[in-house]
Amino acid sequence: MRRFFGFRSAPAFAIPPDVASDDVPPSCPRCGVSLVEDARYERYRVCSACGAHLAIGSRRRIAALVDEGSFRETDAKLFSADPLSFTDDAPYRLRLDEQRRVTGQADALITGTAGLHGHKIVLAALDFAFMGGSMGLVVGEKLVRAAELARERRIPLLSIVASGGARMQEGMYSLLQMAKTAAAIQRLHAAGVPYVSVLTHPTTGGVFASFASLGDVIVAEPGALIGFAGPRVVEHFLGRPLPPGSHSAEFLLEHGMIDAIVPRAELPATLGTLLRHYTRSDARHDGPGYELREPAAIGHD
Amino acid sequence: MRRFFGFRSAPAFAIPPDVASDDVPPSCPRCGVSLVEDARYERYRVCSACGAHLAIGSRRRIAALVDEGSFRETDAKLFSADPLSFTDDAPYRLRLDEQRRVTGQADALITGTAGLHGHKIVLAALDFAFMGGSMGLVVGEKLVRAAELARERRIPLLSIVASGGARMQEGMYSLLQMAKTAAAIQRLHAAGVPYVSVLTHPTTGGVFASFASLGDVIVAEPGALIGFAGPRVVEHFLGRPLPPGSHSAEFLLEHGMIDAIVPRAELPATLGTLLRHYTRSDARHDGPGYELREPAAIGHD
Amino acid sequence: MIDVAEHSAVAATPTAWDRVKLARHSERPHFLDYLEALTTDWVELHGDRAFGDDRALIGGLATFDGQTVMVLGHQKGNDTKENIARNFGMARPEGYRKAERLMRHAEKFGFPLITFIDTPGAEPGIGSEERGQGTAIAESLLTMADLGVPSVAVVIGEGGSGGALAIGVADRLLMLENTIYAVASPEACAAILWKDAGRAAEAAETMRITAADLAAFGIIDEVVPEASPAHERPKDAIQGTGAALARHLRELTAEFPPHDAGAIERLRAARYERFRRIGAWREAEPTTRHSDEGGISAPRNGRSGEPRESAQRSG
Amino acid sequence: MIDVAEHSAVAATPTAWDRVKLARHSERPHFLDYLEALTTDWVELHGDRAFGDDRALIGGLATFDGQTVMVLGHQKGNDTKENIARNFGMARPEGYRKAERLMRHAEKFGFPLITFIDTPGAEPGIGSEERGQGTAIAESLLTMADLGVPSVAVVIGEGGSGGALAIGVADRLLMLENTIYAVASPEACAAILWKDAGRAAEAAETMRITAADLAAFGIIDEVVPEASPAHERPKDAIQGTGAALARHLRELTAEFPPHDAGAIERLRAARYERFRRIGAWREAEPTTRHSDEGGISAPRNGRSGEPRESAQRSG
Ligand SMILES: [Zn+2]
Ligand SMILES: [Zn+2]
Repeated sequence: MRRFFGFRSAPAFAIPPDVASDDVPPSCPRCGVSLVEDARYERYRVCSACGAHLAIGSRRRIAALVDEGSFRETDAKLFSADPLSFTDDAPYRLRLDEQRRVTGQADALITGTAGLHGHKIVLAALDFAFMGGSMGLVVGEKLVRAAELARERRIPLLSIVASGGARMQEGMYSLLQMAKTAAAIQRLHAAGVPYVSVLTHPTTGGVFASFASLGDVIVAEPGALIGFAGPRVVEHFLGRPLPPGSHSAEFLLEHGMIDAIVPRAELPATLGTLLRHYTRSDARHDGPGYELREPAAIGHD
Repeated sequence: MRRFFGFRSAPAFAIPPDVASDDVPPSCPRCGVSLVEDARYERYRVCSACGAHLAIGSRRRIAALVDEGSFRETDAKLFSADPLSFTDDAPYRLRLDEQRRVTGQADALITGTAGLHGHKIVLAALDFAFMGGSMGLVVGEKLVRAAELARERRIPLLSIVASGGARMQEGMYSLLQMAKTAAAIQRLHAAGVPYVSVLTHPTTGGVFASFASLGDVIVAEPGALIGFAGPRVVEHFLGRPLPPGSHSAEFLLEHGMIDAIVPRAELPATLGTLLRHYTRSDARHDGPGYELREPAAIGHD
Repeated sequence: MIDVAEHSAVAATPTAWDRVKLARHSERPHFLDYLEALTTDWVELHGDRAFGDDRALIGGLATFDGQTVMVLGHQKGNDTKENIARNFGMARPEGYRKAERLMRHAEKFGFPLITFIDTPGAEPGIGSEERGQGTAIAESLLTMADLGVPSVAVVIGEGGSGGALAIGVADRLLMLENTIYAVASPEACAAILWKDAGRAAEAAETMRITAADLAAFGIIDEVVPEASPAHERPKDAIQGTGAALARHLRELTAEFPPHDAGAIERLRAARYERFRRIGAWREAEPTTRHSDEGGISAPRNGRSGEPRESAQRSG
Repeated sequence: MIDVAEHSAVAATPTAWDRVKLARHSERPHFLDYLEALTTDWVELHGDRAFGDDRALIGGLATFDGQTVMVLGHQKGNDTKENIARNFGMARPEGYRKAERLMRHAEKFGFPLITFIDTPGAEPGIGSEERGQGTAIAESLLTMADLGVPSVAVVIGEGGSGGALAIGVADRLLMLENTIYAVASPEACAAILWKDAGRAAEAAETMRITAADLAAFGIIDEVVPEASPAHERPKDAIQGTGAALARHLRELTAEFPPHDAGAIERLRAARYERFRRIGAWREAEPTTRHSDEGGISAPRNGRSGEPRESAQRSG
């Protein structure tokens, strides 16, 4: 099946290798070790042998992240109206039907509420398996509704993205979702409600250049390919290959664009700590008071 | 006489050459052409032949900038109290006395109110001839008073600096003027009163790293040496010579730190235009209405 | 790049691809031509105060229609040398950060904002990636969405993707008749859809990127007519643009007077609603099977459930 | 770099130069040692979102004394390798821009700010000049002066010039007993005054840079005692610092409760006044000739005209 990457060309899957679906592959595409009966792979789609973060479906991702049974989906039945009546080799509507059939989802973004280490959150997870996680009207609308819900209820928003960018088949409507989602995040910021953005492999184009880059805190998964223009576009523009490591999460950390790189299996704990900080901001001075722990051995990094 | 450059060493006067005092020199230190009966030199201390911006005393600078006879000095009699009772080869107090005698000023900063193209402004001009324009308690205090006056009366503040940085002879008191002046400019910003900063040759150290870099608009004179660390300090740190053009006004423009480079003789007109924009902000829609001029010939830069 | 003789073949009903060529025409008036003809008292303000000064996206203060405005625009060159200096109108992150700085400057002093859009897109270079092109564009979008002064944007040539939108989140959006605004260039679109950039003309049609298309969608507020293509009659195009900008700006400043906190909050709310309601979607499972031709027969529903035919625009 | 054996010569009354050596001692506890001992729930937040992540000036969220605080500090290394990674605690512009970002983050969520100062100074390299070291420091000063949450700064080693002050514009300023805070390093001072960096010890005395000097001037609020130098008894130094920080932070949050708009305005006003009144000057022509020894005999007057002996500090 063909994938659509919006206005940027398909990312090169150099770092790390990707697994096309949630079906258990025989072995890790990076290190070649078998993934059968790999418990870490089973839960997180992470190879125990080499730590490669492989593709994970949104529902599995949510299940591995939030408190068990706490996820309540919102706006599950929002469908694209194909505003351009777009067709290339085949009508967009038929592609959408096929994507829905294959993924079991109405569009690329799943939203809802959940608990995370006991903290209530609004959650939005973009699924790369649905048309490359591209952002059309439905993705934009659902992200905005999630941000509005977070704002109204004053509970933190968490977004997790993997996306090739805008959904070209929805033309300018798609581009305008960048403005619309940025505006919704602005209002969330103005209301002082925390927003944490998680970038996963791959994240490029219009999603990266809008809400996903506007988190109060932005974290990325190790090795994820992230950038504004996809590597092929940049290479075409430059007329030479990219320097090694470009477009990786590690590159973004070095260049100051993200707050941290967090392995998928550690994400629940890290987000739990962050949420504890943000959610107790109205209830300070109820702590245990000043208490000294043993000074650490000197030597850090 | 020795000069003091605060905590940075003396700037190298590579670009442009400097003239030590307001006395007419026989010829331009850059191009060698005679400056006798050079009207532009007489008024602006700018060489007509090569455009070199030479040293100019604060009072001459003010006279060349503001509406004739409009300058009213404030706090002319604020004197350093020598808080550290500082002495190196000679007591700081005696040096101050000498500087006062030579320059006729109580300290390095002259402040006051003036008209500029009919717009009322508060003006603060730092004189490099007084201990290298270094910022001690008196300079900090007078700058803050000027900013407070601008804030209270809601009239724009204009500062013009030339400075080697902090005044080492006043120790930590001197360093703290960076915080004090930045805090005063912050309040001016919060009140929405415009502040324009003019950087002239040379501007380094604590003055550059505080109020002088906090203008709503920052302009510099052509060829002025400007930087945080003086060229010698940077060369010492690097262990090699600086690349050509480093630390110049042009370098700062290229690197995005200033809004414009304005020749001294054009400064009154440029500031007049800026002031017109800022001061009519409360009285818009009183203009002539929409009117088309001839489109320009295509071709700009 | 464009064959100047070719456009004479552009007859009464130009195709989308004709518009693309007109929008990119090297002799078409560029930002600084509009600026020089329509404003006085121009003071260009340079730099992002952090890394550099972008020559492809410039801005400053000017007098327009009797009031001070902040003006921002992409600047293309008129020849190769100028184009290299202007990076072909492709802004880098420091350009968007300068834009953000100047927007906040405008807000601080209550100056309305006018932006002129004319770019093939944000620069996709490695340096731009290193300095956070995506981050810079996202932050510019956010800043412009939040801006406490009225804003009008006008597409005067190419409206290329996120690099255009970054200065396009305005209260009013205008396009000249022979301009385009698109999520991707037709060439890039054709390359992705058919792996054949040569089918760009076909893509241009499919993508619905002309001023007329976007007016029909309710995405733009006004099409500034070009009786003749702007490069043939620049004065007419500039005059028409100036008149439209002045009209929209007067409407906006009348409705949302500057220095009025209540009006500023209403302005922000109106701008949010403007972008919030763009689009169409279905709130229930599609019930009919579509024909292979992809004809639209199923009802479209806005989020409130009532039938909605793409976006409605009041402006 | 420092001869460890040498400090045993530091007797009951160390000289200023002894303090300099102690302040720079490589085994002295550094920022991360304090952080690890005094806080929990540390989440480091990286990057300026524009150019880079500075490893010499780091920050993040942590739990201290039962509440969430934003913590910022210069980090020196404990050996050459670490020092290279940390740039010897000399921050670059992106470090100060990160600090600014995190300060605004703290303000947004009402987290008090604690900063740990330990730097020879801001990096004086050409890259730092290119990216606006002066601009970045100035903006950090302004941001910190404006910050709508309480802040406490503590000098744990070297307080070197503008690079230290950039994270030092706090509501309370503490220094450990064997630390220094100076407008320039004693070596630089000696080089300028006598063209002889070898006279640094003499300069250190003249410059009045020790905690005791600055407490006498009213510039700092408290000296955290070191019964033994901090590198010999790190736990004591860290414990004493933690207790002092907690005490000042509790006082501040009691006086200026978070999320209370009136209290935040009072906080800003108090901080302004704090820096506003530092210093001493004369409001009239000096009338007496001074002796060559430079003894102070003339009256000093604050700006309101009443006699003032250097700065008074209430805190
Ligand atoms: Zn593996
Ligand atoms: Zn000359």
